[in-house]
Order: sequence, then C-alpha cells, then structure tokens
Amino acid sequence: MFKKVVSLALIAVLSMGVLTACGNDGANDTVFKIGGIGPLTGGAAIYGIAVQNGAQIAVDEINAAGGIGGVLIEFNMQDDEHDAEKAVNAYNSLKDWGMKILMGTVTSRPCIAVGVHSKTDNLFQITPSASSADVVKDNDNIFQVCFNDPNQGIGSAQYIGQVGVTGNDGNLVSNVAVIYDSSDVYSSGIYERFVTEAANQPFSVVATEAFTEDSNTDFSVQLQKAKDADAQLIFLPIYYTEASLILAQAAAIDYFPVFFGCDGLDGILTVENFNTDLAEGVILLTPFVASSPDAKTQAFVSEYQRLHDEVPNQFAAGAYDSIYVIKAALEQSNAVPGMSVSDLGDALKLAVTQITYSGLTGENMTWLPSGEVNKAPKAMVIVNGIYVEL
Amino acid sequence: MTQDMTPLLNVTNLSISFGGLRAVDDFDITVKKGQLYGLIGPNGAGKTTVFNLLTGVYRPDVGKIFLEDENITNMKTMDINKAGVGRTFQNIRLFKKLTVLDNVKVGLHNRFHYSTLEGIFRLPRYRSIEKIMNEEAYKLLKVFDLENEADYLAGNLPYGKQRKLEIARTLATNPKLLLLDEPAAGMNPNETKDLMKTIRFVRDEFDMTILLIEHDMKLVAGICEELTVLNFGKVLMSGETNAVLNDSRVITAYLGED
Amino acid sequence: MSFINYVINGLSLGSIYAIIALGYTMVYGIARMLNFAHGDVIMVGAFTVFFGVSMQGLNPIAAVFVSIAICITLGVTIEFIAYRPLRGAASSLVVLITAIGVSYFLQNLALLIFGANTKSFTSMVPINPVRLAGGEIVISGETIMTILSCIIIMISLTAFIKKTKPGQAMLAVSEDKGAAQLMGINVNGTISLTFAIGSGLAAIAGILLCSAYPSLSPYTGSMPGIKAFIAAVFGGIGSIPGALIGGILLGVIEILGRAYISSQLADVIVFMVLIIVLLVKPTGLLGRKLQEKV
Amino acid sequence: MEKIPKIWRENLITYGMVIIAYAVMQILISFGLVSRLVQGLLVPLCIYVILAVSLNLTVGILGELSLGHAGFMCLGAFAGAFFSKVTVDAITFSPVRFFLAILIGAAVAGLFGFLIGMPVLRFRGDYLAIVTLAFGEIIKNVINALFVGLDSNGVHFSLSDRAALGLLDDGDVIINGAQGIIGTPQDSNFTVGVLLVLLTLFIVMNLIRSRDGRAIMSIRDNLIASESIGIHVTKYKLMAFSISAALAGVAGVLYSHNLNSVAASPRAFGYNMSIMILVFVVLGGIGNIRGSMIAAIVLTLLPEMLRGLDRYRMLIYAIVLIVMMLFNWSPKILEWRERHSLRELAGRLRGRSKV
Repeated sequence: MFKKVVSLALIAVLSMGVLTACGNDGANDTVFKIGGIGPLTGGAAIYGIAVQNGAQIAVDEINAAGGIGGVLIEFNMQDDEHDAEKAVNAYNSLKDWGMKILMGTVTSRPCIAVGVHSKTDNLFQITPSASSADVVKDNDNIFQVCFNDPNQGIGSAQYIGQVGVTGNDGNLVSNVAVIYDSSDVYSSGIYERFVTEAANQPFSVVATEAFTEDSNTDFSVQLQKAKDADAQLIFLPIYYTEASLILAQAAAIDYFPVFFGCDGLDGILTVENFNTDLAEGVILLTPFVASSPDAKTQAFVSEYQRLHDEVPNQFAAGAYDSIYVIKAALEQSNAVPGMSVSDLGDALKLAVTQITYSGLTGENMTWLPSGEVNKAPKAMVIVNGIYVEL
Repeated sequence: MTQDMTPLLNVTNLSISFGGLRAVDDFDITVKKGQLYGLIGPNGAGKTTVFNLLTGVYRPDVGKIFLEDENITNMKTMDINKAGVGRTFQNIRLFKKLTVLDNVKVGLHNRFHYSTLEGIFRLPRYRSIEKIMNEEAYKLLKVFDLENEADYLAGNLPYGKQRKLEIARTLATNPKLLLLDEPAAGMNPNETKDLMKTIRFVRDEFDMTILLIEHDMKLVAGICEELTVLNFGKVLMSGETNAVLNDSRVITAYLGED
Repeated sequence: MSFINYVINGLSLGSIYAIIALGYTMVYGIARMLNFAHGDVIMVGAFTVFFGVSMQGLNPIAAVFVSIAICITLGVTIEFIAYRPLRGAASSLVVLITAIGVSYFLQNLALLIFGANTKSFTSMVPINPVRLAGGEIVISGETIMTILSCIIIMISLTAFIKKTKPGQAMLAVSEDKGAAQLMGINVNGTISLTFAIGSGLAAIAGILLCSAYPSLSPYTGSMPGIKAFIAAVFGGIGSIPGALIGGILLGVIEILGRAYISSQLADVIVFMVLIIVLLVKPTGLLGRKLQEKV
Repeated sequence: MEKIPKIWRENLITYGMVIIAYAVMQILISFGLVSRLVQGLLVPLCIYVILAVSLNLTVGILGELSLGHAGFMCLGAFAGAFFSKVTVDAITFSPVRFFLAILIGAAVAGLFGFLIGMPVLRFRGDYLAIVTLAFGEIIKNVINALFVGLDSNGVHFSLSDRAALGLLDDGDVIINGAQGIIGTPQDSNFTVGVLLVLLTLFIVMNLIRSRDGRAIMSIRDNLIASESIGIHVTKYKLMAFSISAALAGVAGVLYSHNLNSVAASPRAFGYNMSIMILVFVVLGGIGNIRGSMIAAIVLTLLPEMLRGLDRYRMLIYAIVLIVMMLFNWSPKILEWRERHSLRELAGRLRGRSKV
C-alpha cells in the first residue's frame, strides 16, 4: 500500500513537470534564446563541457558589450550524454524553454538525430564540432564551424603526399600507418577518406589498426604493428585523450615516428600533468592555436584560464566562434528576438552564407548553403611545447 | 486388494559411486503392480540415492532399471516421468509462488495439450482444455482435502498440506509408480495417521504402485506389504514386512545406527 | 620478437586485471554479490594519488598509502550504507542494482569534483625499463612492478586466509554464514574486513593501472572493472588463484587476439573465449562445482 | 495466509492503466498542455516499458538473470532499420513497411535469443549473467564493426571497413560500421508505441496464465521438481528466453524508427543499457509486470525532469536510485514500513477508539 502511494506520488510529481513547461511562442521575447547541446556527463563530457565553457565566454562578452544591437543573449546548455535519444530529449527540452537558435550538438551521432527535428522546425543550427558529413547532408538549416571529416581525411592525405613530411630519420616519409577508433563516427569517417585518398598519393599505407571505445587504453599491439611495418609516420584521426596514451606507449617501446593528426588532436598539450616532451614534433591540421599571438585568441585563452583553470582546446574555441557566427548572422539579417523560429531560421540560413567571419578557428571563414565551412586548414607542428605553423 | 503378480519395477544390479565411495552397491528390487512397498534403512544408507537413480537425477555406473517392459536406465528425469514414475522429495519441493491449483495443473502438463499461440491468444481450445484441466485438478485436490485452498500460494500452506499437495501434483502426472521420499517426516502422530489413510486410499483409488522411504516404523509396519532394507548402500534383506522387521540383522543395523 | 612483446604486454595488462579481479572475487566469495562499484573505487584510488602527488606535491609513497586508506574507508562505508541494509533481502539482484547506483554515484561525484578533463597520471613506478635483444624487446618498469605486485598480493592473500584468524573467519563465512555466526564469528565484521581488503587492492590496482596507462578520468575504472569481473568468472569466481590465472589469461588473450585476429574485434574474441571456457567448464577454470542436493 | 487476487482483475488494471494514460496524454496534447520534451519522451517511454516487461519474462517469470537484453534490442533495431532502409522506396505505405519491420526485428532478435539460449541457458545465476553480458557485448561490437552494402551484384558484407565491401559505383552502404544506419524512416509514434506495449503485455500476461507459462514458472520455483513431473526444462527456458528476446527486438525496431539513425554505440546498446533495464525490473518488483512498467516510466522521466539541476543531475539520479532500492528492499526498512503503514495506523486508531 505504502509502496503504491509512494510510486503514485512520484508519478504525480513527475507529471507536474510534464505540464508546467509549455506555451512559449516567443513573440514577446526580448532576448535571443540560444540553446546548446552536448555531453556534460559520461565519457565524452570532456568535449561537451569545453563547448559549454567556450560558448558561455562568448555569450558573456557579447552581453557585456551591450548584446546584439542592444538585444541580450540567453544561453542554455543541455546534456545529451553523447546519445542520440538523449540529444533529442535535450532538444525538446530546449524548445520548451523557448530556444530560437541551436549551437550544437557537440558530437556527430546525436547531431544527426537532432537534425531531423531542427529541420522540421526550420531552426537555425550551427555546430562547433560535429564534423560528420551526414550532419549537414540534406539539412539546409545546419552549418558546421569545423571542417567535415571527409575533408580532413583527404586534406591530411594530400598534405602528407604533396607537401611532404620529413621523418625522424631525416628522409621524406613514405610508409604511413593509421591508428583509428573504429567505434567512433569522427575517427572512422576521417580514416575512410584518408585511405581512399592515400591511393592517389606517393606514400603507402603499411598498417591500419583500429581500437574501440571499450578498449582504448592499451595500444601496444597497434604500435608494435606499425613499428614492424617500418612506418615513419602514424596518422591519428582520433581525439587527444587516446592520442596522449599512444604517444606515451610509443616512447616506452623506443619507437619515435612522426605523429600526424587532425583537429581532434588539439588539446593534447592541455591534458593536465601531461609530459609535453612526448608531443614534440607532432603535426596536426587544426584551425585553433591556443598559443597564437593573435590578440583575440590570447584574450579568449586568458579568460578561459581565469574561469576554468585550464587551457581551452578547439572544442571551446569552436563554440566561442559559433556564438560569434550566430551574432554576425543575426546582425547581417537584422533579425529581432520576436521572430518565429522558422522566420529566424530562414533569415539566418541566408545571412550565414553572406558573411565572412574571422575568429579563433579560422580567418575569413565563409559558408556554403550546403552547411560546409570554407576555411584554410592550418598545419601545426609542436615545437618546445607550443604550436608552430608549418 | 487386488494384487497383480507381474513386476512393475524391476531393478537389478544397480550401483553408483561418488568419488570412490560406493553410495549404492549392487541394489536389486522388484515391486509388483499394486504393491505398497517400503524402502528402509538407517540414515545415510543410500535410500534417497536409490530414488535419484530411479528418477534419472543420477546415472548409475552399472545396473538396469525396468518399468514394466521399458528400460528406463539412463533416461532423462523428464522422460522417466513420462514413462510413468512420479516422486516426491524429502525436503518438500513445491512451486511456492504458484497457487495450489496451478501446482497441480503443472503436474497435468503432459496430459493435456494446446499450443503456445492458442494459449497466448486465448483460442477456443485454450478455454476448453483449461476447463478440463481445472476439473481434473480439483478432483485431485478434493482427494487430498485441499480444494478450499486452491487459490492460495503453495508456499503459504501449512507443512502437512504441503506434503499432500506434493503427492497430488505427482499423481497429476498419472504415474504407474509413485515414489514417496519420507512422506511422514516432520508430521505429528495425528497427521501421520491421516497420511497413512491417504496413502492407502491413493493406492486403492488410483490403482497405484507405491514405493516409499520412511523412518517412521509405525507407518511402515502399518501400510507396507513388503520391505527392502538398505545398509551402507547394500541390500541387507528383502521380504514381507513383519518378517523383515523382526529379523535380527535389521534390528542390529538400526540399533547399531542409534 | 613481436610475439614476445605481445606476450609481455599481455602479462602486464593481465596482471592489472588480476589485481582488480582479486578484489572482485574476494567480495563475491564472502558476500555473494557482484560489486559493480569496484571499478569506480579503482578510479577513486588513482585520483587520490593524482591529487596528492601532482597537485599537493605529496611524497609518492605517502600518497599511495593515503590512497589505500581512503579506498578502504570508502569501501567499508559503501558496504555499511548501501549493501549491509540489503543483506537478507528477498532477491540477490537487489544488491547488484544498488551497486550499480553506487557506481553511478562515484562516477558523477568524481566528475563534479575533478572535472571531465583527462588527467595524465605520473607513473608511481621508480623502476627503469629493461631492454633485451638489442632493444627489440622492452619491458617497462610498470610491467615489472605490476607483475611483481600481483604475485606478492596473491601470496600474501593466500597466507592471510590460510594462516590468520580473520582469514579463517572469512573462509568460514564464505562457506556458510549461518554456521559461522553460530561458531561465534562476527559475520558483519568479517564482511567489512573483506570490503576493506578488496578496496585496498582496488587502490593499488588503480595506481598501477594509471601508471601503466597514464590517463585518468571519472570513467577510468568502469571498463577495466568489467574486464576484471570477466577475468574473475573466467578463473572461477570466488577462487583467489582463479582470479590471478583468469586475469592474466584474459590480458594475454586480449593482446594476442588484437595482434593476430582483428583489432576491431579484440573484445569480441575475449568474450568468445570466456563463453567457450564456461561451456567446457561451467564454473570457470578453478571454480568449485556447486551441486544442489536433491 | 495470503490469498492472491483474481488474475483477470489484475490484468484489467494493467491494461486499463496503459489505455487511460494514453487517453489522458492524447487529450492533454490536443489541448496543447504537454511540453515538447514530454511529447518527445512518449515513444522512448513505450520502448523502455516494452524492454522492462520483456526482461521481466526472463528475470521475474523464468527466474534467470540476463545482462544481455540490450543486445537483442540492438539486433531488432538493426534488422528493422535495415529492412526499412532497403524497402523505403519499394513499400511507400509506411504502416505496412513498419509492420513488416517490426516482424523482422522480432524474428531476428527471437532467432538469436534461441540460438544463444541453447548453449547458455544451462548456466544459472551469476554465471548466466556474465555469459549473457558477454553475448550482448559481442552483438554490439560485431554490429559496430559490420559493413553491409548493396549494389547491382547483390549484398556485400565486411567486418573491417567500407572499402573492403568492394561496392560498384551504383552501390550504397546500408550499415556503415560505427556510423550505423542513417536515414531510417521515422515510422514510430506514440499510438504505435502504446499498441506495442499493449501487445507485449498481452503476450506476457497471457503466456504466464497458460499451460506453457505455468511450466516456465515451475522451473523458476523449483527446477528439480519441475523435471520430476515431466516438464521439458530446456524447451521452456528457451521459449521464455526467445520470446523475451523477440520482444526486446520489437522495442529495438521502435527505437531505430524513432530516431532517423541507429548506431551500435555502447551508450545505446551496451551492457549499461542492459543493466538499466534490469534496474527497471528489480525496482518494479521482480516478476511484477505492472511494477516494472511503472519503474521504467519513473526512471526514464526522472533524469529528464532533473535537467534543471544541470551538472548535478546524474549525481542526484544515482542517489535517488540507491535510496529507492534501500526503501523498497531492505528487510529492516520493510519491517519499519510494515509497522508504520497506513493500514497499521488505521488499525491502531481503531484499537484506541475501542478502548
């Protein structure tokens, strides 16, 4: 009996939640309500929290400077636990809150699931880091601030083939190994195109080794195979958390190839307590350089460090840029907060293709109507613990 | 009392060892149709092991078990039951979270059939068969005076009734041979007397052959027609109840045990 | 040469699994529960050392002892608050679910306290790597340390159980709680002691795990925890030598499977081997057969 | 002695609860009173209810612990999504296509339940738990590494990468490894979900109250006795396990057609999800169908309703879970509750008034 009362009471309390949040058409809005979605708990929280922090800095700056044409921004970030279903819940929750614009989601798989809904709502969505090509495919309302995965794969292969990388033996690299996360959309997306493009390039892929989310601590086998295959360069289309382990384990077996990564590798120098000597000579194609002397970057980095006591990575920077891109597009379109989601969506979709934005993660960025970003990739090499442009 | 002379159960030469210990050694028994047969012996003599061998819980190392003309040696427990051997357990094994009625109906399982789909979609055959099963089950419950408790959970019955229910459930499988493992264990003298009546009634009413293990000598002497005495896994002697109970070897075996 | 390297790496990974599995198996043997939070105690142990050494500048050896002490306290507290009230509950599943709740709790608490950012763990092992065959084979200090610790722990645990009174009490409780109580053994105390030992081992495992694979996050313990659980079952859950053998075999199989079959399907191979072993030997390699008395 | 309540009345209450909840929701939605979050949660709620009820068939009714339920859900999700993706142009009438997808998802999951059940159901307790967990992880990992493409030469499979498929230019990758299947039609909706919940309840509750169901429960209560009265234990264990798997497959199809994509991620189909479903079953009362339904709803809504708590959300969720488990199962607390229950209180009051 008691149990019944308790469970019924619980349901009642929960259903209160069902009914409260409703009826916000936003016609009387006086602020721009921007939602954010990303993993704030779970194994991928590291990326989602960086995005949340980066975006919040941009929002605070804009608001402190008087907002967008006098209109302030309200930012609300929701957790998706890096799961498609939870991302849709987060999206709906933000819609209840009155979201007009979405900055997110952080990772690709959830982004694809949310895309269906934002497209139906014709809600303007810009993602700092969901880089799968499927994110923008068939969705005219979604734009990426990051390079997409196929471009990164092709770009990396072309860089190694055309520009050439000098191996640690002093010769041009001709044997390349790949270690990628086969359970990750980002990683397998880049890997796929890299290998296809490599066939057209003057180097050969001598080993391709995978790992999965469930076994991402021991890389001894993958490294041993690369070593046995005489790879002078290892391509790492993965995130920096795993890469930091790979670097340490390679050094432990006296194996010192050139490591080459994409934007996911950015952040490797910020891993708390990481021995940055290990990362000497790592090359990465990344749009963001925390140590860049650029004033904007320095201002962002020092603010981020002040608030969160760590150096921001490209996720944070991408999020910061995303908010400013939204600002630029809002200004371009002369949008007002009272516009409906769909009207605002139409206005911003057009506006974003008209603007040119220079930010932390790229100079003179422009957007195609397809949603892809157009910016020049920067190849960086780590020397003495800082990025140096190649 | 009609007693057929053809053997219903014929066991020869049955042996099993556990880790070098011969738990049952060269065991023979012949139970005739309609008999009330007792298997007695001191604790640890291997009586329950014999039951476990007869019902396929253990496989014998050597020996043959025949039920009428059918060789049931090495058959699976389930198939031995289908062949016609039903048993109860020393430590009662009821389906405690099922109702008394359902306990008996599980016993009727192999006698009445309808398919899974007919059951799930409640097709006509489900209804008609379930009705028959209910009737059959109630008939059995009445025999054991349990019909008023049909809807109670079996685990909530008092001890004596649990014993009865276990017998009813076994009878529901329509066995030719009923093995009762210490049916009077834990009962007071009144309950035991009642049980003796029931056992006799079952034999007569269902034309049953019963082999039982029992420690209660009053019960054994009261209802068994023939006995086999087991000591250290071996048959000490077999014969008419009175003759066996008065045999000096049997008395020593028991006294030695005590 | 590669093969030898693979085997060495397998032994190293396997020894870590083995130490975690020892904790699992002890708790299982005594309390008959799968302590799903065990992996997260590992994480707490590693975080304590990280916090002490890298942030507070504590002496590494002192930090290791502090970490063991904190994990022991944590383990005993968890047992007291979350598991003990459920002893004698209607289903053994209940405490399993509560353990999962505790696991979520520890992960999310660590996330709040330490943040999501991966920390690079400074190895606590002061041993230099050994190079053989002209540098073709490298045995890292962590590998040597892990394998040594594993053997020492295994021997001392066995001695503790065989030779000491509390150890004998543990044995008695694992055989039959009721009988042990009648013999005047403090069952609750014995179970607490088991959790204390298991959690202390978890701290050591955490430190070794993060020394060998220097990456630390709130979720560091969960996958090794599951793998060690598999190792414990593999070797026969409840058996101390079983946990050792199970852990080491699991590590070696994982590495060799990845090397010679498929790097994508390494975990599939591990699980397949587990299933095949259990099909052949249903209670694991060294597990005791429990047969219901009819 | 406790007399159990009439079964038909119990079943009616269960169906009634679902139907009333559905009707109330529909009315509230038509008046625009339901938040978008909750509207979005309606199908997931149906999915988790189906999963909880179907796992209860294994855990509560058959009495065997399974930690691989999410694996069967995964099989159903992929089988159904694969079918829908391939036939999306051929069968344009979505209800028919979805109906077939559900049948296929259920059949594939049920078949695997049968195949896996055959070797593993001889294990009991914790060993069965670990073996089912292993199979669940195998399913997830293999699908995660699975590439299936379709071109004019037929179907191509690979377990390494996309390039290994060797597709012709007209080819199309249907299952793309970790990226899974993208572009499944969104055929799931609340009405279909509720119908499937009712169907699941119908199957499970009617099965329990039939000849086969009694045999299954007899195995749970006493395997040895059950064999001794001629029950084919293996057959009925397999039956319960396969039906449970097939229903999980149905939930999977609902899942993959609720989102536009499906990937075999650990978050969606890993052992953590299997454990989550088990939490529903245990919290709701093992073997209690209605309880597992309510637990699934409460525990799915809870983290969503806690969204306001920001980063404290999952921590609070964990604490609530532990407290609920203690409250519902601790022998001492149960005893305390017994003494302080409303009925007891009423009894005491009555007693006092007599004096």
